[in-house]
Amino acid sequence: MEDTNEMKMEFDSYSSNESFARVAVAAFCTRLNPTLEELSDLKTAISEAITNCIIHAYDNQIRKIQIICRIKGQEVEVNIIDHGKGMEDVAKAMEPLYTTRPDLDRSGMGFAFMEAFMDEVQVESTPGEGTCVCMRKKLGCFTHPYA
Amino acid sequence: MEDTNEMKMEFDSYSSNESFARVAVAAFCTRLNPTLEELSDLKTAISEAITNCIIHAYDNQIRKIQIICRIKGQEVEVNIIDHGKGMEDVAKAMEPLYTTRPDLDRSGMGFAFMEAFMDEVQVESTPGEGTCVCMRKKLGCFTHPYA
Amino acid sequence: MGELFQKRGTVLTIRLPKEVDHHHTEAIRCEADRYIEQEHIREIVFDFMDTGFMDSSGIGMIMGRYRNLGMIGGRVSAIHVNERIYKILYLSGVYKVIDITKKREWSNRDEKKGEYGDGRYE
Amino acid sequence: MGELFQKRGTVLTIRLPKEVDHHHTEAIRCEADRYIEQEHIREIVFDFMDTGFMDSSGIGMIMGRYRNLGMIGGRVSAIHVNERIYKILYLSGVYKVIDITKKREWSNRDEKKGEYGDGRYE
Ligand SMILES: Nc1ncnc2c1ncn2[C@@H]1O[C@H](COP(=O)(O)OP(=O)(O)O)[C@@H](O)[C@H]1O
Ligand SMILES: Nc1ncnc2c1ncn2[C@@H]1O[C@H](COP(=O)(O)OP(=O)(O)O)[C@@H](O)[C@H]1O
Repeated sequence: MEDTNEMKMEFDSYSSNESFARVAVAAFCTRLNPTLEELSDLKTAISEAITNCIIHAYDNQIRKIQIICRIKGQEVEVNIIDHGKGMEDVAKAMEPLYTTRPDLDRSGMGFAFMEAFMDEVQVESTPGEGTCVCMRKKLGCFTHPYA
Repeated sequence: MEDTNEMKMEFDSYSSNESFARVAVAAFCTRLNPTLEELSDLKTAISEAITNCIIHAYDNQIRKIQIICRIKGQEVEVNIIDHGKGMEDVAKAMEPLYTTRPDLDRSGMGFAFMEAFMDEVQVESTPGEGTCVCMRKKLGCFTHPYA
Repeated sequence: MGELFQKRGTVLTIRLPKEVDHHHTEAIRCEADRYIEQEHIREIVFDFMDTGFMDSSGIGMIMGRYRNLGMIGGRVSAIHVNERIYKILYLSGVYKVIDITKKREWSNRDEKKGEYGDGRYE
Repeated sequence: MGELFQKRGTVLTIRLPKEVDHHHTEAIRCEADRYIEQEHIREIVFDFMDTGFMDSSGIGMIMGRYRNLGMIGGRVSAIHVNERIYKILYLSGVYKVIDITKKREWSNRDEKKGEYGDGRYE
């Protein structure tokens, strides 16, 4: 089977598209034969990054969210990109429990979950220009006892 | 709930992406509350158009396929676009049982299925430039007795 | 792939995958033709037990095998066919040339519906 | 939404949707707070019976209700929690402040696994 495979998508930042985005990326990765647990991990991480675009980057205004997804060998790389308000201090934003929107009941656990559920998370952000969250995870390469 | 919603995606023309494309479009339409039968109809029509890009437009070479999907009210519009070899005579290509690849066991039923399963199918094609198949279907607006 | 093909005498049963699309039919076409040529198959039974999705690539696969067997006087049938798959077989006209046996779960519901009522029950 | 909220005395049970994400928690947050304010709720039970997916928006929703109830001395619990949801509650630290009761299907498997073994069985 082919060794690399790429997919891009762009969609409106409606909260109803959160589940669409999770399912689409998961479907794209099916051919890696991920375990159910790996798929749940991937979906949770994507859900966190997409929700952040909607709430934080775009303040609930309807703009575009982009996903670029690459499969190389057994690894998937997912880039989630917005052109929203960006972050001044990425390191601080990534601290567990840190949130700028406690008023919206945000837990500040979004980045912590991305890091817990993916192998690697990199964030690039420019205030006023936008943010790219790049996450990587190896899928389906271990025989997993519970999935 | 919002009244229009748009999604674009682009991916490599690997046959393993056929099921990804079906699932992604179906997931995008979930919020219209489609019946199971409507979802199957939609997935079949999309599968036909994507397969045509892979086999006919690109002769199994790996190039890009684009999907543009819009929801307006209860209707979904799906555009499936390739930049492949195009068709001289669209009307003839759309005749049931007509196929240029009987050697690959094509049935010539692709367009017939798209027309059977969607409310509307329009095809624009330019030889040497590519093809856009535009399909529309109302979803979830009737209470369906079996789904 | 191996375990999806079962040969008994001159009858080959092919247990089809969940999704019978272009991607999945490619390998099945080749393997089925190898059996027809090398193992003197006269009849093919397509088993749709696991199948929930099929598009026209599936129709092409079935008709191609029908043609290949037809030349040597063989026959083709489909078993464990659910409502969706039946719709596809029906619309394509394939139901006219192959024997179709419905999936049990579906047969009751189907009586009420009275549509596509041509297949045998099993 | 109505039928997902059940009030018995001062206990409010909220049957959560299949996917507890940002999209689905928005409406639940508002409705729950309306109950807390207007209907003298002292305890909230989150019922995860139908839930297979949750992200940190769910954690925010639970912690927010915990805070709102905490101010009036109430409590929060989670029932019918499956393995996945438990993992999320565990990682977030929420398991320390709310009572968690596992889903029956999971409790057997869990004994073998011996991980996240803090919740009560039901
Ligand atoms: N895409 C983004 N654009 C702008 N700011 C962001 C983005 N993602 C995260 N942030 C900032 O980082 C903070 C922490 O994010 P996160 O860990 O996901 O927690 P939460 O979403 O619960 O606030 C957010 O409160 C926000 O200020
Ligand atoms: N995207 C496309 N690009 C070029 N030619 C196409 C495309 N789609 C369909 N065709 C042509 O139209 C014919 C009929 O298509 P269709 O009804 O889907 O049947 P089949 O795929 O079984 O051949 C094809 O055989 C091919 O010649």
